[in-house]
Amino acid sequence: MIISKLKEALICFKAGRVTLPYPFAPHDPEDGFHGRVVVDAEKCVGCGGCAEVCPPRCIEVSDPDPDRRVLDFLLERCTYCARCAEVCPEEAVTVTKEYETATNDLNDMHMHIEVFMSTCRRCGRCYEPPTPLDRLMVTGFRPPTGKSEEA
Amino acid sequence: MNPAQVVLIGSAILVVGAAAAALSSRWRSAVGALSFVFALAASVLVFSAGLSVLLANRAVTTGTLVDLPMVGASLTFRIDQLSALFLLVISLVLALTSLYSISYITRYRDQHLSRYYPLLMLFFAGVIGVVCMADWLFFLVFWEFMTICSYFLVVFEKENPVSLRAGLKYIIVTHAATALMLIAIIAVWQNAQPHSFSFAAAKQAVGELAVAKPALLHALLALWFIAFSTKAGVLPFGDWLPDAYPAAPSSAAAAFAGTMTNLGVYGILRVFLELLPVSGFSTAWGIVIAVFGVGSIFVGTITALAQDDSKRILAFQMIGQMGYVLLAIGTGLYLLPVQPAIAMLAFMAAVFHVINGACYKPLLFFNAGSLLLRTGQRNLNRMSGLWAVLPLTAITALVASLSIAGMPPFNGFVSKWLIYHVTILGAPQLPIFVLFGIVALFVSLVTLAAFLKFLGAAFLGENMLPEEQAKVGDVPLAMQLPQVVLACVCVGFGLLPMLPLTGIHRAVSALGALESAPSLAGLVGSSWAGLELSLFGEQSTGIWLPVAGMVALVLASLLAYGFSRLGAAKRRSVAVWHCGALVDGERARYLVVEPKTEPATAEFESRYQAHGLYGAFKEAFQSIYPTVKLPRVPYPRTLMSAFDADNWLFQPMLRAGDWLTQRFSRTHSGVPQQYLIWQLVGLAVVLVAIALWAR
Amino acid sequence: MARAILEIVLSLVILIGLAPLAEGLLRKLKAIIHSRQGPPIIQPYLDIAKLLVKEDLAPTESWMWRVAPALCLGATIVVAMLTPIGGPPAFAFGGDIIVFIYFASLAAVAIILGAFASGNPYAYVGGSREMMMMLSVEPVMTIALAVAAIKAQTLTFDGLMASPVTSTPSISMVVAGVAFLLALQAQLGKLPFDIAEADQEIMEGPFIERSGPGFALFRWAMHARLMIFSAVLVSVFVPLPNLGIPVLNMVLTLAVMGVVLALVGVVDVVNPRLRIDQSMAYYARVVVFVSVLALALAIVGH
Amino acid sequence: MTTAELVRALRHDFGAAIQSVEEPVSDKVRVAVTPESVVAVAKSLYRDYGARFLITAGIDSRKDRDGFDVDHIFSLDKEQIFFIVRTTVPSDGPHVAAITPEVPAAAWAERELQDLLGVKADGLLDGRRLILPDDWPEGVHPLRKDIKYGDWPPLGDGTGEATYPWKPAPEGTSTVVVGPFFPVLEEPTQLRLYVDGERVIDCDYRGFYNHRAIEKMGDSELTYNEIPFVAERICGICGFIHSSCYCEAAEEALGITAPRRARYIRSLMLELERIHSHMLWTGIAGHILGFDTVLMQTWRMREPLMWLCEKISGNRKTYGMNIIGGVRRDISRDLYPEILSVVEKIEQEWAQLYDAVQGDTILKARLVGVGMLPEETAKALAAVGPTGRGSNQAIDARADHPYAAYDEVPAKVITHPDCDNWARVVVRLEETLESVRWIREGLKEMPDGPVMATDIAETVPAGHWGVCTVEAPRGEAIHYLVTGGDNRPDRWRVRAPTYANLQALPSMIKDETIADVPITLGSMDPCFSCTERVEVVNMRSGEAETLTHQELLTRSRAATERLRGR
Repeated sequence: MIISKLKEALICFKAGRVTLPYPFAPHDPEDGFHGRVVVDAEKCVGCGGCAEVCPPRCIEVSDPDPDRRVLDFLLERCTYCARCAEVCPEEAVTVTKEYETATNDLNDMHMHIEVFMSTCRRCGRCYEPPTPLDRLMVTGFRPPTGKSEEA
Repeated sequence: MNPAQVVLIGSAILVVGAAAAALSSRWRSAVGALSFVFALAASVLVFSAGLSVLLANRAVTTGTLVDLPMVGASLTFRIDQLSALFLLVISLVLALTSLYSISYITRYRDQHLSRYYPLLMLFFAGVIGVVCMADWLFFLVFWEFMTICSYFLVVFEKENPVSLRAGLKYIIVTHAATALMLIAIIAVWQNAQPHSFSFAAAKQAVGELAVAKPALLHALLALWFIAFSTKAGVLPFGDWLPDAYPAAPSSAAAAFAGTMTNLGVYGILRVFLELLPVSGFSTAWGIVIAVFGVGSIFVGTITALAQDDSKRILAFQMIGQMGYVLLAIGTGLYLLPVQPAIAMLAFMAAVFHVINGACYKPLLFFNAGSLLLRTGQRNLNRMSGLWAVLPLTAITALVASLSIAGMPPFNGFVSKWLIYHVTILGAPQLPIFVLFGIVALFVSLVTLAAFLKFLGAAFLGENMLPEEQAKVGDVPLAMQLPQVVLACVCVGFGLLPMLPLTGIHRAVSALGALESAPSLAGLVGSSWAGLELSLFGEQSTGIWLPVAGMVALVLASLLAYGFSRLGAAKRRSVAVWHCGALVDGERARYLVVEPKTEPATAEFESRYQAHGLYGAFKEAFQSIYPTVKLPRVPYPRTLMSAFDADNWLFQPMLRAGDWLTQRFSRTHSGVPQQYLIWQLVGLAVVLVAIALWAR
Repeated sequence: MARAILEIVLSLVILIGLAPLAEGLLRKLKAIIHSRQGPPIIQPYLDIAKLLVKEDLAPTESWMWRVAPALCLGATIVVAMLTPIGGPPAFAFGGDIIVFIYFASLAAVAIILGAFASGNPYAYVGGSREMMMMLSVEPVMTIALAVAAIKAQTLTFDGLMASPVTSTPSISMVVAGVAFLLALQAQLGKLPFDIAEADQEIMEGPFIERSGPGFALFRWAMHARLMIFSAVLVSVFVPLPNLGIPVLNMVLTLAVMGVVLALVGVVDVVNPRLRIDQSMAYYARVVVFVSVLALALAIVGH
Repeated sequence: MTTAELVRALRHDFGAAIQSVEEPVSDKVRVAVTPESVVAVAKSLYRDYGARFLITAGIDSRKDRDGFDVDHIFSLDKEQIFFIVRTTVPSDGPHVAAITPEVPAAAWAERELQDLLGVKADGLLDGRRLILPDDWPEGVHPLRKDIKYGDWPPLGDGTGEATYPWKPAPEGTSTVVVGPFFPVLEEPTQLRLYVDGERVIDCDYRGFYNHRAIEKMGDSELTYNEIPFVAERICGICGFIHSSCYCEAAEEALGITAPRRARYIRSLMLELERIHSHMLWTGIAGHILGFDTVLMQTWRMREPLMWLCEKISGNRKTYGMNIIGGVRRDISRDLYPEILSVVEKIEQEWAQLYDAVQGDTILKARLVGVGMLPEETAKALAAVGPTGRGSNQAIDARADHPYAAYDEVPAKVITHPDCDNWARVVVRLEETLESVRWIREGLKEMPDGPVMATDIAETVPAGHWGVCTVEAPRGEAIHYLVTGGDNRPDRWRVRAPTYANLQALPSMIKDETIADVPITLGSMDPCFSCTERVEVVNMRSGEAETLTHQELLTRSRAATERLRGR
């Protein structure tokens, strides 16, 4: 028993102190980490592909008038899967390494993008769906009922 | 008038009171108060007599009342300091028990009160008689009288087969013990020259036997020891006790616990300290007595832990506490030839423990009785949270529990503290005593555990009683008062141990073996603030200043409390947290309180049953108190009915009495006195037999 | 008189006042073995301060519930006054070793009664375990102290501290000291014997319903146990040289106490919790072998 | 025995009771039987052919054939066969004979069938509610198609007084409530222990406090390619298992074949997940016993692995890599050495830990002989994963029904004969080392190529089905999928391993002490929320006041409404 206790103690002491004094000395995540999503409004063409593939449906697309398309990113529901960035044809959606997203104000987690669409109507071909299964979604298989239609 | 005569008058008052109570027992509401008046009068007389003897520090006697020169016996009330000390205790218990009974006995609606009050008073008369005798024959007469009275109190609930069976066991075991004592007495009588039953003659005879026939003396001592320890409830002889005490009404059980069991110790002290000369016999019997004592401590107390019946817990604790007394006496006897000062201290510890026991044991029976009256329950698994309803009972029960567990600053601590000192430090010649002391210390924690179970189950936790019953409040005043008085005595003796110890010192020094004992100051110091022991010369070997300790505790607790209020935290009442689950409303919380003779059926189940406490510990000591599984042979009906005097004596008498009453109208037949007559006839037969045999 | 008061205050400052600090150091030690940063050393003080302002929730109206924490800490303070730290205890004129043991049990009684008062089944389980731990540990402690008492022919701490028994090594005292050390682990409520509080099993058992100031007092009393029992161990069983000056004796004792507590802390960290029946069996063995051996040695004079 | 032989044998025994047989994929067969013979067929499979019961899926098929389908899914492990017994009961007052009296492992599945689909199972000994809340109205069954996702019937009488019919406490016992909130239960569940002192005489279970209606969401709200992301959230630790299992079942139903490389990547991630899950469990087990050093040190060893996963997938956990037809992110060859070095470091440290722990008598005192699950009980209750393997049941989906890349690089099945908590510890410790070995082999064998199937059909046929089991660290997870017409399944049945193991708990903790209950419960590595597939309830009230149970309930439900309204 004593020997196994010594072995256990050895495992402990060999490691040394590994935890970081975290809030005082921040730690960078690994490369390729999926952090908070940001959108470059300049690059966005308003195709809505990101909204179509978003599993938690946290991107809302609305067309208040024929010229204007509004994209609301409600990031409190984001699951950091990065599908939006994956499908974006213009690389307007990018994933940062920012992970300290806790906030008292939900507005901090909202992004509001307005795109002028004067010459381009929604055609569904601005981005290429990654698989036919995703294409099925695009071509209107959303059920007519339920709130998901707004999305 | 000399104090012995006062005691005689007190006893007479009790006998008269018994007659009066028997005559008036039809008036259920008045008989209690009437008995109490008689009991109080007797109690005051006896108490004052005992006190005056102790203050005077001199034995007194009434002179011969009945003389039987042909057998060398005489009835004399002789009160020495030890008797006086016991008389003080007896008178206190007498008054309080009578007072408590007034309200408590109303619980037994179906029982005729002529079977209670007269017997209780006669019982006390017998008890007083026993401690006042200086003659073995009359000692035995009173002893037997007391036993018979107590038997009828045990079987008070005559419809209950459990009571009857307990009573049967009690009477068989104690009579067997009495028979042993009779043999011892007669053997000593025969060796006395001239043949005499008096203590003085017995002492001389024993002294001669010690030299001439040591084997016979050992046998006689064994007989005496067994007889007395049976009464005291020392295991294995006291096996009747856990059955008989719970069967008796709580008030009667309190009376037994406060007086009768202690008389076993009284007898042992008389035999081993007064009759027996200081010799090798003391050493040998010291070890024997200590072994029995420590056995009782261990087995009785640990068995108590496993009980779920409030009164059975107490009954087993009686056994354990008696073990402490025996341990102290044994240690004292062992040390008597070599270190008389420490021996003296041991005897003082023993007597102190007896007196303390006479305070908290009746108190605990009173508490159990109060619970029984208000809830109809003795099963701790079916009680909970009664603090809210019976606050005074709860606090007195707390005091009594901590006293019996020997927690400072209550009285039980002081006597146990003395016992630890004499066993651990005083007896290094025989190392086994050190182990005994440590066992005693360990077992006092077991006692604590048992009483924490009692308190925790009955008084703490969620309140079990429905609101309309909770509103009734605590038990009646006549039951509260005795509890408060005894609790105050527990606290008082704990804080001022010098007060009882002064009396005890006088009582113990009066015994033959300890005439040259050191002064009280030499033993426990001279300060009234506390005790300072110096077992070996000048150096202090133990110290306990109860008042200083208490002041420190109270101040420290207040300091702690004040500290906790620094943050001015808000208080809020919440429900008990069951991991977030809702458990209310699932179980009925109502209890059927029916003051019947049998335990009422309850629909309530406490959240955590007391039975579950200390599971692992109980498992470890499971087989310590083997309950011999006797084949359940139904007692022959004839034997049963032969012992159940109610059937063949009381009932016909009652009927006859009623018939007479009707016949002669207005005159009432004093029915229970028939017992007395029966008893006296029996004694007369015995006396005649002895007289014939002796010739 | 003034001197006595000064001594009492000093011993209280050391044994009660510094107790949370000892706990803080133990936590730091634990953190080091866990390979982590760990809380600041003064964290126990901060915890207590925080608890003082937290809401005091009461599941019962019982008077016992309210009194128990103060009684527990109060009794612990009296025990601290009776505790020798390298020299006679400050309150030696008030009580001896048996009084010390009983006041220590009184603190536990307060915990148990407070637990039972809450009516929570887990508190009953915890209280029952606390009692069983006491039943298994107290005999060991008592026997160890009895060994010292028999050798010194006194049951008072000042007599004991003055006698050569506590300053010269002897076989029986070493064995008794080992027994006391084994009892210490449970007496301090440390793993593998923190069975009564077992937060993963019965959620702090006796304290499950406690919050706020009442809990703060219990916590402090538990911390104070660390200092009190290790002080007794070091003062009685470790044969330290008498340096002549009481203060120096005290400092030396405190230093050795630190070592003892570190040992306790390491054992605490490298062990899982035992079950109550297992720990009782363990202490039964300690009693039978170690303590009785020490007792036998003491009686034959070694 | 092949499926054809098995079907022939059954036809011989039951004749006309066997109505039809479908075998879209080899070794996966669905047999329709008459409602009268379902118990007999199930009994025959279980008793005569050694089939193991997996789960029951009830399907509301009223729009097609006016009835409810009840599919009992069995597995013949040795023969690597999935055998589904289907019976269709009429939609009017639906009821079916319960197979539980013959197949004890089906108890929960049939209670669930009663609750969620309203198909009464006749003959259940314990027919109490399993999933629906106490105040849920009678006759409302959420998995029926006429109930929309998000519909919420009026609950109870609004007093919150509805109570569960708990088993009565045996005579002389006290009730100790464990949960919903209990320190070692990371998730809410309630266990009532009926104890005598510390000894557990009996117990009763009530869970499903967190039911998220994920299955309902799957067949009424989500689309095929959204489900992997939700499936991954069934469990916080073995999320990748559920998404893989779903994807494999869906690929089978939709006739898609994922590329080899994608399947190797799935296996690799599954093994990484097994390692970190076992390491996490070991830590928790230590914590339950108060041995926090084990917790801290195993989690320290686990950390590099989490960083590695972060590098591979972009997320520490809940990788979001699976999608029907393959995986979303490839693993670059540059990462191979790092993967190898991380697992090698783990292997080395884990071997040291294993060595140290084996000699720790105090630790063993708490584990050996505690929480016994005898082999027969384990078999009867179909315990899976280390819980079953610790009782000598060689059940491992990787060997029984190879998926992903386990057909090419097999994994060794580790069993232990002791049936106690220590056996389950040993199984997990050794499996960790085995997973390291697999990763090493798998990386060596991993082919190059695409990670995403390209030949995905434009339209998805309805009525196809697929079933898949994946060996999670806790046991096998089962996904059963029936395709529907509108880009989402008609029925998606999930069974997490804890669902099977929890049913064995009462027999494991019986006669143990309260002190042993947490570690015994922990020894099966329970994951209640996986079992429950729950709806997240947020309590967003900012006030500091304390809420009563009823207030809390009302507010929680209001908050759910608010969230759903988004």
